[in-house]
Amino acid sequence: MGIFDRLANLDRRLIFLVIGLAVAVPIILKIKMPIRISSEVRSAYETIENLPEGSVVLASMDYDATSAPELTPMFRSFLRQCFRNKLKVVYTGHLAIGMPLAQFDLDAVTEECGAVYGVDYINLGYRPGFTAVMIGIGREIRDFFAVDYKGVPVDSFPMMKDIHNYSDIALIVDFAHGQTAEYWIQYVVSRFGVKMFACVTGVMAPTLYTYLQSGQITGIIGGLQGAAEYEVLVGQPESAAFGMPAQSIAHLFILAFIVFGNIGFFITRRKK
Amino acid sequence: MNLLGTWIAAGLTIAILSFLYRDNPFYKFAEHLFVGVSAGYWVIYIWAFDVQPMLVDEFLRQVGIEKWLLVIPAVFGLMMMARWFPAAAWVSRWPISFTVGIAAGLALTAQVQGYIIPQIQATLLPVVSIGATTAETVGQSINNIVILVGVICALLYFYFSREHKGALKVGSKIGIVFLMIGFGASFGYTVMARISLLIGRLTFLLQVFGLR
Amino acid sequence: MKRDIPLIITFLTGFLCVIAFFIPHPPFGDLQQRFLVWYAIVAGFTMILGLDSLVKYNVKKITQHKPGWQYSYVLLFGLALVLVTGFQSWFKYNTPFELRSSFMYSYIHIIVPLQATMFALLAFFISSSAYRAFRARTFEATLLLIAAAIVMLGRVPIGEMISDKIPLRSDWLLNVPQLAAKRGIQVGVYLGGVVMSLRIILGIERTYLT
Amino acid sequence: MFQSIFILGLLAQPPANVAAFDTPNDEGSSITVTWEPSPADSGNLFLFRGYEIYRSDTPTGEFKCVGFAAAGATRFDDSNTDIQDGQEYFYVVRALTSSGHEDSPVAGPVASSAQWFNTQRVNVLAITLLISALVIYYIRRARAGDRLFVRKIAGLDAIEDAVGRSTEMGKPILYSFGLSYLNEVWTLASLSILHRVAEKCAEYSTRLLVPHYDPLVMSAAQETVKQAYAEAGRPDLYDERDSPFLTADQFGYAAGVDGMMMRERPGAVFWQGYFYAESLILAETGHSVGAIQIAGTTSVEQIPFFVVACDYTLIGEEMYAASCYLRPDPQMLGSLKGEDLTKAMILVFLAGAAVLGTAGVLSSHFFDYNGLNVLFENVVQWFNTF
Repeated sequence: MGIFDRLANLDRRLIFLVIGLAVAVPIILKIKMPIRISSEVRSAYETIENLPEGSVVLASMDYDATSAPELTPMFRSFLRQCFRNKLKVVYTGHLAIGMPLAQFDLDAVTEECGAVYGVDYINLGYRPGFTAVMIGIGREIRDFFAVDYKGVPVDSFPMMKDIHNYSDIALIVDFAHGQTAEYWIQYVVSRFGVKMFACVTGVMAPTLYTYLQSGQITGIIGGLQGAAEYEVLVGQPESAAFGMPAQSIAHLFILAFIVFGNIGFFITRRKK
Repeated sequence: MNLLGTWIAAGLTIAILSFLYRDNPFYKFAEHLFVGVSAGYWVIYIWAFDVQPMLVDEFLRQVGIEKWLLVIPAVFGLMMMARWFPAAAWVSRWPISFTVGIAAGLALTAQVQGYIIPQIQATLLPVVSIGATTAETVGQSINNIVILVGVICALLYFYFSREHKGALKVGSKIGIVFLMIGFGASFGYTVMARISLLIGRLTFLLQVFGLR
Repeated sequence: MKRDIPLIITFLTGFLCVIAFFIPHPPFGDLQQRFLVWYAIVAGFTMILGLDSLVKYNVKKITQHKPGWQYSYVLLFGLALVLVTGFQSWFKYNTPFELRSSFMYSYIHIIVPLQATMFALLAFFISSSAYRAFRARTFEATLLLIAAAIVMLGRVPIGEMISDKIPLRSDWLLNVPQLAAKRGIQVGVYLGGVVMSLRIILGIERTYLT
Repeated sequence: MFQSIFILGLLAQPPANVAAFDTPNDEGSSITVTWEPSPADSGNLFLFRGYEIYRSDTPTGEFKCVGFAAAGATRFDDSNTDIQDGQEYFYVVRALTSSGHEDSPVAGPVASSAQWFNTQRVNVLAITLLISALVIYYIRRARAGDRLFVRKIAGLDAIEDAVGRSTEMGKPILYSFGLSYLNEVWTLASLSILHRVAEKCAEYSTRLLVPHYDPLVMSAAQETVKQAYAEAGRPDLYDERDSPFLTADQFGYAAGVDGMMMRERPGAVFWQGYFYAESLILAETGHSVGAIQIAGTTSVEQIPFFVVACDYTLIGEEMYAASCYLRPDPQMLGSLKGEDLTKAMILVFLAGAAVLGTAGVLSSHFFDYNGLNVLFENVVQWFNTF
């Protein structure tokens, strides 16, 4: 087996090792790189900036630990932006297993911003059957969420007094690692005419461009790059911004592997 | 206590990563633990956020007819267990029909209103779009043409009830070109997402070992 | 009778949801809302079916000493552990989701790292599949490769360091041809979905009743 | 600055042109109030707090506050539960300024009512009816004996091959629905494909493993396999425990299926259903055990990974067509034909609209004629969903 054959058929475990190192080394060395703000992130950011004080934002947590590295920084930046602009946040979710995870960030950021439970934000918890819940809130949120995540009646909280359905909600922000962003758009944005933007993983983002172009959503914050941009816009760069160098270097290595693979492939094919 | 938890987490992280080398007892242990634990978690969750608040609590809270109407979904739910008894298995079709019917009814209009109509609307584009500068005019016109051709040809590829010959063949070939570019772009975008996850995990591990 | 009643149920519930969409007048909206609540309740009962199957499968593995039966103990142990801590925390704090509870402890130190690491495996798998599959074998494969390479560079800071054209090209690829392809596929998929829903409501599609 | 506050304080005026009307396209018990912003509503939240909306049964009676609208708002939907359809109400909008408040004149009387048709959804109705009509028409034609054609779909012919090769190697088959639920349309398409795979497995006496994520899909799949085995004359082969529920957690499921593949070493793997990120974990592991892989999914995000890692992929709608192709009964073929015709109409419509739009742009640019532009705009507007 010649060198080019070998280049065309590398053991995948070698690739695994190199990628592992390509990510780990920049993290250990704390390399830094500049961040460019894209228009879809900026317009998402501005959607919140343009909301009048006191508006209600519905945040839907539709991710779990698996996509936390991408979505947690977005969620934290989102909360900071909302509380800074004196908006009210109603927090619910459609992914049972992820809800408590976001709770940590919620607790941390609300403490940092001095937001008060039941006045500035509320956690309604989870109900199964997401399309039913989404459409149901269009009539009366209490039909599904009569109590908050700890079982306390929502009517005992001052901020819920005027919140009944989507006409009381100025904006929906979905933090999604799956299909839910599209469900929100199809079942709620179109039907009830609420504004929305989506914070999604890098996988989901490309699909959402169709909704952005058609004007159904006002912005996309996609993947770790989007999260880093959002952190920079909100003015508190954290984990996303610090992760980008590792990201860049890993991409370069993957490209290098593709190039090697093709060189090996072409040369061995010519020999045959 | 937290230190123990952190080391459990680090140990499980490494056990799963070991799968990259090959299947081994550590991975098998972590895998089986994962399946069991997540199933248990799911049960608690469904109970805490569904059955308890929507059925049990509501039943205790409501009065009159509203209270007794709640018996219907409960009975429907229990009917699903009928498949344990072959003679009565057919009863389990009722709740299934109910859920399938609701979902089909909601999906029918939601897909028309939520996707088909707005996406057709967004594809209603003039071939020429006049901008402020010549460069803008050319740029926008090209974009419009590419979107139109792309959507039309991709749809042609999904035309099933006719043999792909002649114009249909050319159209669907162009459609495939668009599909491939689209898949490539998605793949490239996703690489980013995947590496991000590894960054998150490795940052955790390196923190545990004091390297960051 | 065994077949007709389920078909009638499907037709009535499906048709009601369609009607309620177009007719705001009572009683359709109320009825649909009630059905949606019922639906959520019925969905909750599936957990009994799932638990039953999982436990049966593993108990059988253990009793018959199938290969790897020892690990079924691990699985059942994990399941029992979470159920016990869950109900114990519930009893103690009135909710299992109190962050100090033993249930949340197991969530944070077992489930979270397992999920996150399983997902992180993707970083490795995507690299190896990119290496293996992205060969310029045919014209179509070459397009796939080039588009992927441009977007991979365009989405990270280093792409801009190489050339400031790269992010622009990558954005164009995502916003124009990528969008067109996705829209083409999706319009087809959703049309198919509409027609399938129609077949279900009309009782033509009945695979779910086998 | 002080001067402007002074002036605003003096000029603080109530909201103008307050109008109250029955909220359109709703189920009653709701009245919409609109107004023009108070001149004091300048966007400065220290100077202007917002609007309070008051309602009463009589124009001079006691008004009670029914809601608050933030500064900048010009509309409020009063849908409090105490509104009775048919009963007349009167409204006042109060502007809350830095120096106090200013009330608008009384608006009304107004009564709420429920509507029989949501006029905003005419377009949805029209398109839904169009699709339904075409589908039903072709189903009837097919029933009446018209022969309808379905083009070959590459991945489907591979099913038989894959099962055959797996049998030769003495290996089982693995089939997964991914993270599908029973009430989703692709799951039903996948059930048809499973039926075919199960038939082939029964024919070759090959073991079929179907691990599950959703208990309801599990029940339906078990029944499907059982039925297919019975139809193939091999009911004895069926074992319920070959299609177990694993867990309803995405990666718990992926870990479980990966483990199953590593230990059972299937010769062919079918990924048919809805998949999320786990698609590539599954497909790469499937590749590493050397299985032939046939994927099919409507989740556009995951199609690229299947295309890259599997031998065959049913892309999007091909999966629906597959269920018609595998069960070529007239009703299925008829509905497929109806679907295709809808597609053709969309294509023709898009092309026509492009011509109209272009003519509109050119005629207004070169000849200052705007008629075509307006027509095109109207066509586009017809598709508004809100």
